[in-house]
Amino acid sequence: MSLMDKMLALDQRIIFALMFIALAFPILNPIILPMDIQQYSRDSFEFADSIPAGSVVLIEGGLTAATYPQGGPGLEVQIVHMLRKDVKLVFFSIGTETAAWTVTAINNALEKLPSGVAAENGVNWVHMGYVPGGESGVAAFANDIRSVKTEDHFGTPIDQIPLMSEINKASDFVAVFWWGGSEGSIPFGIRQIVTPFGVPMTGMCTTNEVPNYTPYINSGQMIGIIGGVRGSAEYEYLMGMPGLALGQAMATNFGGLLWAFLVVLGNVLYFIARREEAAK
Amino acid sequence: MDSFLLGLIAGSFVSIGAYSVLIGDNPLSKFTENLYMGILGGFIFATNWNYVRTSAINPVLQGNYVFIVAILLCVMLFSRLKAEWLWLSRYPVAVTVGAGLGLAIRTSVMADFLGQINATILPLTSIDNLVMIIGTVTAAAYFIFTAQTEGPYKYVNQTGRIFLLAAFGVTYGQTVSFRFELVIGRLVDMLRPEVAIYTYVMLLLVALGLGYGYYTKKIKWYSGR
Amino acid sequence: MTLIVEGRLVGLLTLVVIAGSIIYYMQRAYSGKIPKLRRLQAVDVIDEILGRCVEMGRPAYYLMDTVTMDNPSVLAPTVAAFQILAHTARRAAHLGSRFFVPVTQGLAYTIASEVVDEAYKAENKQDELKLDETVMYLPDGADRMYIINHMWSDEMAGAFFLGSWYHKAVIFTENAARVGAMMLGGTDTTHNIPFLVAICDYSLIGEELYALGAYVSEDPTVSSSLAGQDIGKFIAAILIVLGSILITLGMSIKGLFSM
Amino acid sequence: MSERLIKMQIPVILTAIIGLLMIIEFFFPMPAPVTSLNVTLRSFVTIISAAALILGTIVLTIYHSKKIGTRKSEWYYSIVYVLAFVVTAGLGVLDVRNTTFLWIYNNMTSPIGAALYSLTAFYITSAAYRVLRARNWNSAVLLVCALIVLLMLIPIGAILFPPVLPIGTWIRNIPSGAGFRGMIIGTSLGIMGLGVRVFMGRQKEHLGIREERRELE
Repeated sequence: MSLMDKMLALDQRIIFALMFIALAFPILNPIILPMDIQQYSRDSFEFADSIPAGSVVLIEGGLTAATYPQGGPGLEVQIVHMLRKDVKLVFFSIGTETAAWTVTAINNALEKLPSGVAAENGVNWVHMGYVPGGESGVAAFANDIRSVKTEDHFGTPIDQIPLMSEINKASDFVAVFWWGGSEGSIPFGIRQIVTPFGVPMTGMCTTNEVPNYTPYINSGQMIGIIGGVRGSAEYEYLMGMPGLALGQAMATNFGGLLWAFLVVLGNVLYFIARREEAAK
Repeated sequence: MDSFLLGLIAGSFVSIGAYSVLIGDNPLSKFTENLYMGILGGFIFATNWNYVRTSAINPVLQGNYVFIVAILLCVMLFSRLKAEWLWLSRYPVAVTVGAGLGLAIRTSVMADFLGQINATILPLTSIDNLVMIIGTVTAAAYFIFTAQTEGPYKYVNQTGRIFLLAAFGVTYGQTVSFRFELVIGRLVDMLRPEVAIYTYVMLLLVALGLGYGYYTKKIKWYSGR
Repeated sequence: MTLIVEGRLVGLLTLVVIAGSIIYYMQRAYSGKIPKLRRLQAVDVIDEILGRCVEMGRPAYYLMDTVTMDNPSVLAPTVAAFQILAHTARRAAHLGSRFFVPVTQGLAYTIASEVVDEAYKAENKQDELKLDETVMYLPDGADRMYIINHMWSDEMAGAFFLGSWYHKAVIFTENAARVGAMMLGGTDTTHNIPFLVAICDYSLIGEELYALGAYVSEDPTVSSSLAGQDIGKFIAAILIVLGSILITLGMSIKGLFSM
Repeated sequence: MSERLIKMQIPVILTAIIGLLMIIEFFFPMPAPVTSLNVTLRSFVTIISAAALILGTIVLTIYHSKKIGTRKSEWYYSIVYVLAFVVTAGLGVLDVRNTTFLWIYNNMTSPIGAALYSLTAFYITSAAYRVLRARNWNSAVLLVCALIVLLMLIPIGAILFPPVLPIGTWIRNIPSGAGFRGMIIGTSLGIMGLGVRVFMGRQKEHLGIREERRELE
């Protein structure tokens, strides 16, 4: 076997070990590099910043255990951002797992809140919890909240929640922040809330879904988007509260370089082998 | 040792169990996978049962008898477990699929179809607009299946394929970064200063255990492929 | 009381036109005139792959990943995967190449067995078929290692990755490429199309999967549906090009969309 | 009523009626009783969807219990599944806000799920090195775009290769945006096509009715 074949037949597990090291190393000793802010993140932040005090915003919490490290920091900072501006928040989720992680985001955000900011459950924010049925569930919730939710995530009957007294349809909200994570649920928000009710929407999705939604952003159906951990880091930066996301965004450096190097190396070896065969 | 730290350590141990599948299927990875499926199954069962109870059973107990029909449809769904009664489950499926398709179609025609067409009507004053128009039209036309590829359609088809490949290339690059972010998210919790020592000890134990298993052939070693 | 909800008239008209054209083609198809679909290159690729398997005396794998029948978003690719399975099984029976179809869901397993059995019967090669070795039920989670190990031990020469593919696409395609199999991959899940397009020798993108299913099974329903949907794509192309030319000349038709 | 009517035709007709009710409600102003019927139907859909998820976990548990009964290969892992399921489901049904129930979920399921979901990061990397080849101009276009965009996303990329940022952003916004826009138009038409086929009763697989012999033959 020529050197080439031996290099190409490298055991998978060696590559896996290299990847583990490339990802773990920057976590153990982080290096922070300058990072410019993407336009999508800036648009999303500025739209959130433009929400007038006293208005009510709907937030879909779609982060799971796997995507919370990426979206969680951004969502927490946005909750602080809104509560400090006295914007009321109504949360809901279309998954059982995501409903539980939305509670985590709210709790972490409340801890980060400067003292003196009103953040009472049921008055400043409420978590309506899990709505099953995917896109149909979103449509049911958007058209008549009380038809699908009789109590909030913590069991409080909906009629005892002051914040929900005048709210029962999507048009009662000033905006929607759709933290879809990797649910692929952003089209549900666009089709069942933006289009029928005309409520403006921004949100977050994991890095791999950003290209899918560029058409909705370019057409104005969605106002910017927070893309993956980098988007969260940029939101943290714009809020002047750098935190967990920035370190994780930096940790993708060596992994990304290793991947790029392996692709180039693999192709170089492939082309050399192909030219050798042609020469034979 | 408060429950938060205990939780992080337990999380680190089970993550190592899950990652051990990278070496090749072994007892630890299979144990971890089945533990995961079991707990997640239980979680989904309990949370959805809570939803059915609060949204269907409680209203009936409080006198709103319309929801008896919903409970009936749920029971009919369970007839799928027996082949002869399968036809009973067609009624609840008809409700969900009928409503699901109706709700998707009614707004998709405006949000997706007309929305994207409207957004692509751009003045031919810039290169970007020109590329966007040609790209959208040829990418949509790529999926025309009743035009034969001999005539001029061949060039439309090939141009559309280039734009689609660019879209998939971008998705590929973004997905690679996304997958790394998933691992980083897990490693951040496993390598926290107060948890790192437990992670290293567990890694050592797993390495020794598997090494012993492979050495004594109790666990099948998958040759490097 | 306006007759139509404000701002949704054009949406309704569009839906009526597109649904109308699909119904029109469907009625024609069911009265005998099935619309002629474009011959996709993949049809010849199936024969090429199976031919290679016969030459090398090694099996071809047909993998469908997620095949659930009751979830509408996965219904179209699942139906297409079974239609292509029927055709591929028939070609395999005809050419006499060994064939392996692992399935991870119970209901899909029974349907796949029926489809393969009917295919071999149609080629009256019933005796050559050992059904329980050809179609196998592998529960989700246990299928990954089993399939990868057997890819290597069988030294498989051909592979089809057709249906609704999720994160397992990378794992199987990499091993299949390393084993040296010729591969045809196609899915409509946009997150995983890149992996199949990049790694497989031949690939189908999104709706091409449905078109291949309709073409090989001459299914009047899907063929006429695709023909009707093509009308929608023509409308889109005309509106975009015409609208862009007009707007360049200063006349915008964008207002029409929100009537 | 004939058996065929109850078992096959009514479910198909019911699917079409409910689907059309939803569509009509959107485009035409409706009298109150029709709207409230639709609201009720949509709440039924959420309840049935929740029940379907419960059914899914039961089917899996039955499978694992049978595996324990018949001692099929590696049946002892199924004991782990069944025990984990019964403990978690039991605690959760008693009280869905029980702290132990939530602790088990947060600290046992979540990390494993996150780890399993991230496994593909490793498989992508080995695939990148060993099989991802620019064999023809198709895969070359795909590979170049992937490399540029990845380098744009990682902070160090823009520092080492500055042009990656403007080019990557342009590729993602314009060509890739156009490609996805074309696909969204196609997918939307696909949903409409599927709707017509299902409502016309021509496509019934979702009801477990395999396509009958085609009327043509």
